[in-house]
Amino acid sequence: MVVVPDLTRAPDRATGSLVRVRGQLARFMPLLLLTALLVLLSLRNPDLLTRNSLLTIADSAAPLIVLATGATIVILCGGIDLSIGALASFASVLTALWIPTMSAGVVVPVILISALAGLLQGWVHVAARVPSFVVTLGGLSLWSGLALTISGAGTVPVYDFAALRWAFTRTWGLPSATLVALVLVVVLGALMRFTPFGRWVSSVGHAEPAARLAGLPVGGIKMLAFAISGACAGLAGVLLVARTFSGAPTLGDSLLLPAVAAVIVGGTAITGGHGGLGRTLVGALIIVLLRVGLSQIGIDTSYEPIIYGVLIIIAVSVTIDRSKVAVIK
Amino acid sequence: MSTPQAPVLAVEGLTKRYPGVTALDGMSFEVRPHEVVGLVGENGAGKSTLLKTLIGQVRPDEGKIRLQGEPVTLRGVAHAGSQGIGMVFQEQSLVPNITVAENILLGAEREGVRTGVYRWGAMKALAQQQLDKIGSSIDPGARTDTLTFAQRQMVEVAKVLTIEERTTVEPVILLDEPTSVLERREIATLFKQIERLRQRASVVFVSHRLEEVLEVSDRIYVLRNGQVVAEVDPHDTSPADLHRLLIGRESDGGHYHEDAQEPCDEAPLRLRVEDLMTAGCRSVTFDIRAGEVLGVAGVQGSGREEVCRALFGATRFSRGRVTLDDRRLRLRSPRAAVRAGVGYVPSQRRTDGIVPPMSVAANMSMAYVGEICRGPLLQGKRERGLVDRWIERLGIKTPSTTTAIGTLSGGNQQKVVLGRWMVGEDLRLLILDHPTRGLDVGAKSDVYALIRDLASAGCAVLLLSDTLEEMIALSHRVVVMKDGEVVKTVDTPRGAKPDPVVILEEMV
Amino acid sequence: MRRPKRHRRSVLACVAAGGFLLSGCAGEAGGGTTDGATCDPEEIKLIGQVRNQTNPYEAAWLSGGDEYAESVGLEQEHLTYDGDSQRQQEQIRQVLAGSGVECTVLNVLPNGDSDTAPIVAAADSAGALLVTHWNKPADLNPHDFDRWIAHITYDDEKSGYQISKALFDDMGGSGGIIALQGILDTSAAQNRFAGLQKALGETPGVELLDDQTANFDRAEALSVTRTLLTAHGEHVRGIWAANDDMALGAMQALEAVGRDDVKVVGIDAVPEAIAAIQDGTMTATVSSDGPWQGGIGLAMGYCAATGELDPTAVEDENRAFYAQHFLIDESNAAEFADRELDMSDFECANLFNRATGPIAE
Amino acid sequence: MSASSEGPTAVARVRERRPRGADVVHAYASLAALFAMVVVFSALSPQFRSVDNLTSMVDSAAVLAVVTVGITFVLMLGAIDLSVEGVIAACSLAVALLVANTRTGFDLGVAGVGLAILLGAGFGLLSGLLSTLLRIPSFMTTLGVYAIGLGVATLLFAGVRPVVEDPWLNGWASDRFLGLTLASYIAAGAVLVGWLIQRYTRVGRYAFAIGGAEDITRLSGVPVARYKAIAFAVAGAFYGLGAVMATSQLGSGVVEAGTGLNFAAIAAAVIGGTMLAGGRGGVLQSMIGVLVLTVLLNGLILAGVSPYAQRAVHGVIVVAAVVAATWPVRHRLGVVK
Repeated sequence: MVVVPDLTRAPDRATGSLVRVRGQLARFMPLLLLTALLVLLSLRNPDLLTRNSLLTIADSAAPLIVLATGATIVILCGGIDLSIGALASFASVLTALWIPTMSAGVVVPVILISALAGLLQGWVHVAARVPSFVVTLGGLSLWSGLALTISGAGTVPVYDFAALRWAFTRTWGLPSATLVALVLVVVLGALMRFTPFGRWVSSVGHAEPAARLAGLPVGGIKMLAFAISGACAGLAGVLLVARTFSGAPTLGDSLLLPAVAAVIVGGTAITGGHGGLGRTLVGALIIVLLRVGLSQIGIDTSYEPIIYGVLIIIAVSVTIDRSKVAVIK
Repeated sequence: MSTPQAPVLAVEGLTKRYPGVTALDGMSFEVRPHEVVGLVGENGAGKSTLLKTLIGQVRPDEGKIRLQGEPVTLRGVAHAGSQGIGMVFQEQSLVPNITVAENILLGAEREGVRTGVYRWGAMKALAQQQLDKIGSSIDPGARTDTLTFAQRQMVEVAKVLTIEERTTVEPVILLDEPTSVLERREIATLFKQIERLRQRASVVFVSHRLEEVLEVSDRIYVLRNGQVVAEVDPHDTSPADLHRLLIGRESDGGHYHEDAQEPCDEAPLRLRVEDLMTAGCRSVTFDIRAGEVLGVAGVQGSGREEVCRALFGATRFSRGRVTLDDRRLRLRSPRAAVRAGVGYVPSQRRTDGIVPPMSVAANMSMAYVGEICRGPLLQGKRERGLVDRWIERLGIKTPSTTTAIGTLSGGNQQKVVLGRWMVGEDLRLLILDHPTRGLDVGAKSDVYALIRDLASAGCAVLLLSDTLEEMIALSHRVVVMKDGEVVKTVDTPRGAKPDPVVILEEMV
Repeated sequence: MRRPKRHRRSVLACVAAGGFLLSGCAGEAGGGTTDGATCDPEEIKLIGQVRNQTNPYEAAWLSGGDEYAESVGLEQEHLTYDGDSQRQQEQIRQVLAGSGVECTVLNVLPNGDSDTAPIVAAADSAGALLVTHWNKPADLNPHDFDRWIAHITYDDEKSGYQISKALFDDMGGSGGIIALQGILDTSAAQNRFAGLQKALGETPGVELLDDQTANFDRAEALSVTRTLLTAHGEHVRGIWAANDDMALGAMQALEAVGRDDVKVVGIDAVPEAIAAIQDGTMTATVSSDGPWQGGIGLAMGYCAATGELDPTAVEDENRAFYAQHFLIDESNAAEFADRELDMSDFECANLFNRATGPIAE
Repeated sequence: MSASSEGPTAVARVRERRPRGADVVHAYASLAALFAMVVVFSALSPQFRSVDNLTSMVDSAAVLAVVTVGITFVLMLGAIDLSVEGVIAACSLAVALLVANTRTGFDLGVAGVGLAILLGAGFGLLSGLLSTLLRIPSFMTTLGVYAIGLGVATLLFAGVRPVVEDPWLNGWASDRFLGLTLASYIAAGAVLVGWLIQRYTRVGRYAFAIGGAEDITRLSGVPVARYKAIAFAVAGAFYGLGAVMATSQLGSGVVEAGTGLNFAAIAAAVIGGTMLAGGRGGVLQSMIGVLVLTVLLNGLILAGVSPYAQRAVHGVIVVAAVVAATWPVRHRLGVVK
């Protein structure tokens, strides 16, 4: 497992043992659910439990994990970032366009630019006091519009495959993309836990006025959160290019809702404050399992969305920790 | 049916246990028809839990609640209302974005709504009936968040009175800390309301302000540790007596730790505010010396809150010059103020002061995170050490440093907030916006002591306070603000404290 | 619109490399290619993958596949990915991570050009039999692979050209038209539009007033057409749509504004369109035979799996070919109205009967 | 006797929570934004000024308007609804199959339309009940209901698109009165109904109150959960109507009938001043937003902005519009999330 920023254990300790048990249960619920789902699906299709197919799931999950991780930090601040999908597409186009000139080095500028894009959105949100939902909704159109324009609305193939080999190969038998995602989660997790950033983010998410009047750089924290989210989208974009050998202006768009779903299924409160990256990691795996697993168990594809919808609702209803969310909207 | 002396409401051996604490411990008392019963007790004495059980928000573990002699089980506010118990909540329970009429009738519109359809005429008429009961002139059609705080409280009372129409019996009205945030004049009106109320109902009056309880109540129950420890007759009881009963120990003049007030006339100037102009105040000029406690008196609209917020960078000021230790301050944000060594204890503790779900440690180390970091990294051990030290110094009662601060009592929460600023190595100016609001006598006294410590440690303190008495006792000087300007400065040295009246005259 | 220039070898290399790197995924499913090895007919797994079942064309495609599967006593496994490229990749990789991959036949409609390369790489390395349709980068070709049997598409430029001509004739060779483009990020949309431009070049009388994308979507076509109609008013005499759905949307817009003097053409020959052509409200469309596509891919795979077809033996121009298609107008609409699937098309001998020549690079 | 010299900061707090007059300012600001856009586009393109274009804009705004009325009720609660496209898909198929059509024998006409609207309400109710009973954020429940709706639509579609042959329903999109299609008048009616619901019915007023202060409303004995669910149902009914209108415009039951409407409706409501935090704005304000979006899309095409660039410009202008609308009151806004 990875380090989870753990500002949430405190209240559990405070109250009686029973509550603590429930608290602990709530913390591991996502993990339990993941296992349960895996078992259930594998009853229909034993192949799912083979090493390969598990590794394949992990591999498929990588871009989603990266996106969701970034989104988590914004959501912990009490905001939301709807632009990540489009931003990832944008990044994929940039990557594909620039690989010929800068080869492997492409990663750095792409992630930087994505981070700036996120920062810009954060700045508008903070400076103009516009709800993040709106700003990033606008961002969504903006980035995909830009992606369409610079790519001439076409797929940009990648020829210099070596440049991104690291992002789509196997190391120690594990999909490297998954490792990249894990490293990201660990690094950000450490940032959240071992520096004040983590508790700042939660303070802002829980009680922004209090955070502000305690002299926390609320605006800065929010903008940084959006910047990180942007950077993650950029990285996700690179991973996508690595596995499709090309960049395309709509490559990552479809990952937006699954990413947010992953965050919430992981048990992070959409109202902000409570949650963590480890939870999101598990949440992402659950979502991917639902996405690919359902098509593997030989049910009529027409029923697939229905079952997906039902399962996703069940998933959230068991994973969210209601004791941490004041008003549920 | 029942004899006039038979109690309307009787509570018998009420007990409520929470993990770790027993909030109510076999509490018993009764309320007779048309009387005003006062309930006093320190925080943690069980007042709030009692009220919650009386309006059905909390189910008691043991004990009975009798209405008109009949035992009842209350299943929530609405049900309690239908049984004849209504409550005016301390933190106001009005929906800001709907009309007064809707608020008054919310959830019980009666003929104001036919088959789900609003008939605004009827609504307003019905609401008007309620407002008339308390002789209020508020327009039932007005949007609630356009009213003043006092007006809204009147609406609260009117709202509670609707339970009359819902029950056959005479209602019992619970007033929880109704005066804690009212102006003097407003309190006077409220007391008139209570007099009116008693014509038609019985009233339970809960307050920290002993004088007021003594003023309005027919009988007073003193609560401590979840039990009724005394029932007193206000006519032959003095605030001091009541106070003693309340905290279970002698309360002397030392309540304000006045003897700890050190003169600071020689101390260097710490803060100078010149010609400050911001929304709500025209031109404010004053200064504070190091180690001085400066009180700022003024009625609502005098602009003193605005000055405080401006000095902390929480609101922009359009003109003026603020110098701290001869260094000009640019107060772009609270952040900047904190960097410059200014601290702020807001009046709205729960929303602006603390982050309820987070740990005591996190809340305390919030402002000066540098104290617990090496480089960018948090030093868990260092933090625990620091926090434990302050928890001890401030006498904060908490199970552990990782306890969620929201679960502590108001007093302890406030101490953590104060501690947050004392942690800072060079806190130069601390702005206290009603630091003792909603605290019980014991906690207040502790907070006073802390303020003294700060002052004698050389920190300048800017104090806004709930009562003049408190402010005068604590301050070296008091500046009086009116209509956004400083109209008078009164020296309040140790041993020669002026009479509040002197200041009152200037305020109004 | 600029289209990136391509270098043949490099894509091939990268896909091969991709395959190599991915081969771990295949695991005991025996990586690398295992041609020659024949499968027991019952062992064969037939899989058809399309975007979704919510449009007539792809629904028909799947039913065609089902019909074929039935004819050989098997069942077709449906995969739909809702036009979500990521999901398509995930599904394919997941299938290939299962067992018995060498005897798995994938008949796939890639979401876009960009999705073909990874699908090919994954299938090739896992040793599954693959047939793709419509979208592929020009420089990625089946004849460089053993298990990627064929890529089937229609000559979009020709289709675009044919319907343009039909439209222009119906308009009497002069007047203004507006064009509704498909999802810009697909070769289908781009080639069809190229066809239109070719026809325009040959017909000076006709002027392209405006072109907008409606993403192959009926609702979008409706609103875009509305706007364009007000923009160009009476000048609009014809509407060129890159597929029938948009054409039908456009026709709704025309009906809404009460214009019956505007000719409309589309591509795909969905039942509604054919009906419209029969009663004269629509000028022409081009048949892209969904059911046949759904069946033929599986048939090729089946034959290859049973050893009756050796992909490597098939001549290169048949590995990636334009399937024959027909311009449908009033004259022949009736015969396309309800057309039975001709099972003989799927016999191993006739697999390439509809090939009309290699895909132009 | 201790005299209080209290100056209630609580008042200030309340003002922060909901700045006095902010709604009004917001409404005017978004109107100004709309006006500015109209001026600019009129200058850029002569067709934009034409009466034809005006009517065509109104016609094409109809569906979005109806859907936005619906989602406004959800947003007033402070909740969010992502199920729109799924619900519309299901209802579109449903209505197409229930009125005279090429696939089923039904010919229910008006009743069919009614049933489709009921179906929409049913989906809304489902979202509402799920989020209140299971206490899940509406973000997720509606996401799930979206998928369910899509599935139902797929099942109903069953590979063959049902073409509407009911002249009455088809008439919605083609029959004109004073240059506008029936659909536009139906939309106008729907907006009026929406406004009446918001102003004169329990569900409308309670939705508003719940958005303003859910806990207090509950304290006052209002069955919050029930009215939340009903509000969702009302929203669903409007989506249903929107689906019927879209179906009549498209001439057949189309699963993609609602594509893009969800975010568009949310954007419209927000531009109009219906804050996502809930308890603010309303049906009429949202309509301003609808007009802004419609003018924008129409204008961009007429102004000849390249198809690729359109999306980008669209995004920027939407944000700009909201910024413009909130700018005057931004310092009085409390926490913005």
